[in-house]
Order: sequence, then structure tokens, then C-alpha cells
Amino acid sequence: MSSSGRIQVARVVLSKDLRIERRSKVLTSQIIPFAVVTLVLFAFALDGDAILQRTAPGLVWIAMLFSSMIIVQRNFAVETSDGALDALRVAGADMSAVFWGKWLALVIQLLVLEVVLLIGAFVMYGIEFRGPGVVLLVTSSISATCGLSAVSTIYAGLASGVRGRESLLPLLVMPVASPVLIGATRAAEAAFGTGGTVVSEGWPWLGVLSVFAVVFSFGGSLAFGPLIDD
Amino acid sequence: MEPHVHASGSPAVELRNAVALISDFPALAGLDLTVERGEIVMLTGPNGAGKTTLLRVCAGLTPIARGYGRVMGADVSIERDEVRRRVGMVAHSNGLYDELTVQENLEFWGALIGAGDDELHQAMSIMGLDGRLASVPVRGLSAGQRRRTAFAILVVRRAGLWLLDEPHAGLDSSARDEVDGILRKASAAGATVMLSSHELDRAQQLATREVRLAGGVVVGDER
Amino acid sequence: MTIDTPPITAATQRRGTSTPATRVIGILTISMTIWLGVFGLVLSPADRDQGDAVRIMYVHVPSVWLAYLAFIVTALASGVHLFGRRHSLQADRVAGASAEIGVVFMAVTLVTGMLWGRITWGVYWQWDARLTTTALLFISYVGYLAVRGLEGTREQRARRSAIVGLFAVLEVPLVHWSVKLWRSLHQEATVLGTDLDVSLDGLMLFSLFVGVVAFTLLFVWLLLHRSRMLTMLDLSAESGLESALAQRRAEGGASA
Amino acid sequence: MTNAGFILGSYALTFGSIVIFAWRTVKVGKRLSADLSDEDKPWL
Repeated sequence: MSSSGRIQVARVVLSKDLRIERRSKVLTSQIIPFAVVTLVLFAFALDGDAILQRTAPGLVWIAMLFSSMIIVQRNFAVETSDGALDALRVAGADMSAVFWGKWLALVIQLLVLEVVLLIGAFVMYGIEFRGPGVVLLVTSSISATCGLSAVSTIYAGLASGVRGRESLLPLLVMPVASPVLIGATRAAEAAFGTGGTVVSEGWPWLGVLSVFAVVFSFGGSLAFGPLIDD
Repeated sequence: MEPHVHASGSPAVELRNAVALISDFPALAGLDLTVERGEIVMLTGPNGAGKTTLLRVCAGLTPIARGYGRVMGADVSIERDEVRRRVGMVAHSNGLYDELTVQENLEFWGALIGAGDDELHQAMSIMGLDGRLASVPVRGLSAGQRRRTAFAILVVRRAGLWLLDEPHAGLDSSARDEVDGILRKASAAGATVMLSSHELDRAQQLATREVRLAGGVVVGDER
Repeated sequence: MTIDTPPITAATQRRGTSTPATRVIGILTISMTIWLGVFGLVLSPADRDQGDAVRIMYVHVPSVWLAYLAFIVTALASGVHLFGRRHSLQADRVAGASAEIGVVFMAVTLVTGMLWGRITWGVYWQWDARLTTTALLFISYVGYLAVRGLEGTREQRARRSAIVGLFAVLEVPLVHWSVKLWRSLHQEATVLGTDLDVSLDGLMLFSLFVGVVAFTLLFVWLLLHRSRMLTMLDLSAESGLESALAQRRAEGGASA
Repeated sequence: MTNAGFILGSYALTFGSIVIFAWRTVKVGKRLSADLSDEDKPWL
């Protein structure tokens, strides 16, 4: 398949996923409320304003990680519930292009969720946005989201259609995604100035997150076809 | 809209001593079958006879562990992608996205393979899906309408070989007649059709040939 | 249901997965392991700073060495399966056997490491780069084994697990790098150095050497036995195919 | 020996795991071996 053909497939899959999301509103009516409730529960568990302010970046990213498991399962349930994935296979659709489409759809959904969670942490945990930290926050969040989305999409593809996928997926994703959790949390701490950190401490994390995103996105695009289509 | 006809000299399906395994179970146990172009073949037989596996092998979804198979002139073991491009399959599930409308489902497939708008509209009118139905989300359709949408995708994809797993299941009798009519039309347009069904009397009316499976092999073949 | 079993000779039965070579390796392993016990618990001296606690090192370090060796073999065998022209299933079985061995020894490593940590640091666990990487790697390979256990054909199992095995290896430097960076930015947490703050004298070094040799031999022995066992597990399913085919065809004949 | 419990425990755990794992491997191997002909054992 030509590269323009691949881009076309990825674009079609992306717009299809986003359109399904707009229709079903699972993100806005279920996932975002779930993530916000998680933030509230953290506040009950870690009673104390100082602790919450100190741990806010980590809590936001843990909520992200858990929510991403639910979103990606949903993104693949759409493909398997009526056998659309089989139909895609029979149609000979280029699976690496399908990967890029589903990856970008997940990135966009996760970024929406992230904005909501950051606003939630701002309101409930008392984090503060600082001028110089905003660039770091935005770039590191985007890199982290790209990496997280890649890992989730690879393993959700592997787990789609097998028994016990709900528990297998977190088992596979969580250890691999741990550098994302560490990096995104530390970068966010630096951006917010949590615990007296300065913005410059955050830049090395952007490096870790970018390398992770590149390795797993391109690795995923190569592996996705053989994983799904065997 | 004419289906693609590839290397039309060769049979549509040619399987020799094909063995297909589901885990370690031989769902096909050395099956021989030749289907000529333009036939409408009805697969019958008890549950677990291997009908679904046979259709999946022809679609390039299930590999054969032993034996030899060519579908629409392409080798199922070596040229799997070529096989897939030339066939279309509607299994028990229709492969549709529930949240999208009929038209959007078709547009998705059309965009994947680069079909034009007029081809989509033609497919929709062949299947009686134009007008009001086109903008109904698939989840709101009846079982028969969903099936027709799935067939419309086969038309858009210009599949030369239609592989249908129980296309009559879950449909009322008028919808079944509709399905039969569509299959006759597809056959007249040059497509080869293989379908599985439990309905023997329909087999005699619709099909040009009835192949009976049991135990993963062909046990009866009537034209 | 009748299954045709090949004639079983007493010799075949007794032989199992062992060959003269594995017997030699086995005997060497046992004698080296006895030496490891003698050197580790008796002959080697107590450390100046750590006292007798240093003796845990003689089993801990060889186990972690064995675990990492096993995961490297898994990655190599996964690569051979995935990129080799023949997509060898034997390579896949070696990868699986090696990962199973690695997971067992990683678990041993984590527990002995915690016991050692309890004595020397006063706590079972520290969030330093080495411990954290090891723990996450352990969980990743538990996941790898879960993927091997999924339903599907042998080819599917091999391809999926080879990909997961290679991703698990990609993960090691990234996890290690990120945890290391994390700890280096939080100096207050690394009051207790987790490097081997042991000055190894001649006999201690030699005891460690005995342990590494013993466990390397052990790995070879286990890998040979275990991959042969997995091969037979696959083949016993396959050799049932002829009878399964005959049985399946008879099913057809009966209802025709 | 100070901390003898921890130290001997580590040795016992390590060698115990090895013995159990090795014994199980060999035992399953023998069981499978009994059902297979020698052509199926390429290492022989």
C-alpha cells in the first residue's frame, strides 16, 4: 500500500473513532466523571491540603493511567463487538495505518481528559500554574500522552478478542508505562513548583517521555499487524 | 456495479485435503472442495460440521495447517492478502459500527478502499438503503436492515466471492426472501456466493448446489 | 476415546528429558552448588561493615545474574523466531522456557534482596533504580507468561509472545533510566546507599565466582530440560492430530 | 553468626526453589516422555 493510502486509512480510522465517541459520549458521560471521582477519593484518602498539593501531579497521572485503561478497552470493544476488526482484516486494511488512527484517537481523548483533570486538581488540590512552567507542562503532557497511548493501543490490540482481556491489559501496560508515570509526574511537579522544585528540573523528563513516545509509537506501528492479524 | 473478476479461468475455491485447526481441534479434517465461478453454494450440515471454519479459510482468516487451497486464483497460504482483497465475508456478526449511520458505515469502507460517492449510492440503492434509512444509526436498524447494510459493504468492496455465515439467522421470513433476492442479484452480477444455512428448502430454491459437511469433510454434494 | 500410544519401552520412559550431556552438567551443577554453600556459609569471612549479612550476597547476586541471563536468552530467542526465515517454533519454546526460569529466579532475587535489605538498611524495600527496575521487570515477565497462556494456535502464541518479549527488553533501559533520574533528583531519599558497599577480599570474590559459575551451569541445565519439556508438550498435542483427524472424519461418516 | 535466621532463610529459599522447580520440570518431562515415541525427541 502506498504511503498516501496509509495516511488515508489512518485518517479514516481516526475520524471514525472520534465520530463514535461524539455519538456515544462515553468519554464525557462516564470516563470523565470516573476520573473526577477518583480525584475526590484521593482527597478523602490523603486527608490534608498540604499532602494533596504535594502529591497532586502524581494523583492526576494515576487517574490518567487508570482512565486510559477504560478508554482503550472501549476503543477496541467498538471494533470487536460486531466483528468489525475481522472485517478490517478481510478487507486487507493496512494494520500499521489502523494503529496510527487508533493511537491518535486515543491521544485526543486522553488530552481532553487531562485538561479536565488538571482543572480538577487546580480547583480541589490547590495547584498553581506558573508562567514559565506552562510550556513544560504542555510539552511533557503531550509526550507522555503519546507514549501512554502507544503502549495502551499495542496491548489492547493484543488483548482484543481473547478471554480475560480486562485483567490482562493492565498487567501488560502498567509495568511498561511506569516511565511515563514517573516522567510525567516529575515534569508536572517541576512545572507547578511542587515542593520547591524549579522548572529547569523538569526538562530532562521531557527527554525521557519523548524517547519513550517515539520508541513505543514506532515499535507499536510495526508490531500491531502481526499481533492482531495472525 | 460489477464485482472484480480475477483470473477468471480458475475456480473460485479450490481446496485439496485442507486441514484447519482451532487450537488443536481439526475443524476441517482433510476437506476437498471445488467451487466454480458464479455458483451459489449452500453449505449444510449439523452444528460443528466445519461450515464456519470453511468460510473463514476461504476468507483468509483461518490458516490451513495442511493441504492446498486457492481462492479466486490466489494461494491461501502464500497470498493471503490477495485472497482477502478478492473476497468479502459477513459472519454471524455484521462488522458494523453501531453508533454510525448506514451511510457513515458505508463511507468508512468506501474511504478505506477509495470508492467514490456514486459507488456508495449505487450500493445503497441496490440494497434498498437509500432515503430515510441512510441516516439512521445502525443500532436502530432491524436485523434484516443490518444484514443489508453488511451486504452493501460487500458490493462497495466489489467482492468477487461472497462468504456468508448463516445470513438467514435471526431474520423473519420476508427478510429472508429479501436476502435470497439480493444473493441472486449478486450472483447475476458475476459474484460467486458461498453461504451456510440450516434451511434445507431454501437451499433447493436459491442455491445452484448444496454441499453437505460433517466431521470436517464433505459428505454430500448435489447440484 | 482411544488414543494410539507408541510402544513404551522402559528405557524411553526412564530417560525423560535427560541426556548424557545434561547429566554431566547436572553433576557439575550439584557439586558447584555444594561448594557455593560451603564457601558462602563457612569458608568466606564476615564483612567488616555488614558482618555475616554479606553471605546472602553469594546466593542473591548469582540469582539476579541468572534471571537477567534468562531474559536475555528470551529476547534473543524471540528475535530468532520473529526475524528468522523459518519462524522457528523451537526458538519460541526456548524463549518460553527461559522466561519461566527467569521469573522463578527473579522472584528468588527479590525475596533474598529484601531479606538482605532488612538486615543492612533496616527496611525491606528501597525505591532505588536497581530494585525498582527489577520489580517492574519481574511483573513484565509475569505478563509475558500470561500472554503465552492465551488461547490460540502455537504460531499465534509464538508471534505474540515474541513481540511482548522484545517490548519487555525495550522497557529495561527506559525504566532504569527514568528511575535513576528520579532518584538522583531526590537526594534526600538516598541516605542509605544501595550499592554493594562491601569491600570484597579474595575469598569473598572467589565465593561469589563459585556462585555465578554454579548458577550459570544451573541455567543451562534447567533450560535444556525445560525447553525439551515444552517441546514435548507441543508435540504430544500434535501427535494426537492423526488420531484426532481420523476421529473427526469418523464423525462425518457416522452422520452421512 | 548474627542474623542467622535471615541468612539461612535466604539460602533455604534459594535452594528450595531450585529443587522444587527442577524436580517439577524433570517429572513433567518424564510423564510426557512416556507418551511420545523417540522420533519426537530430537535431542536423543
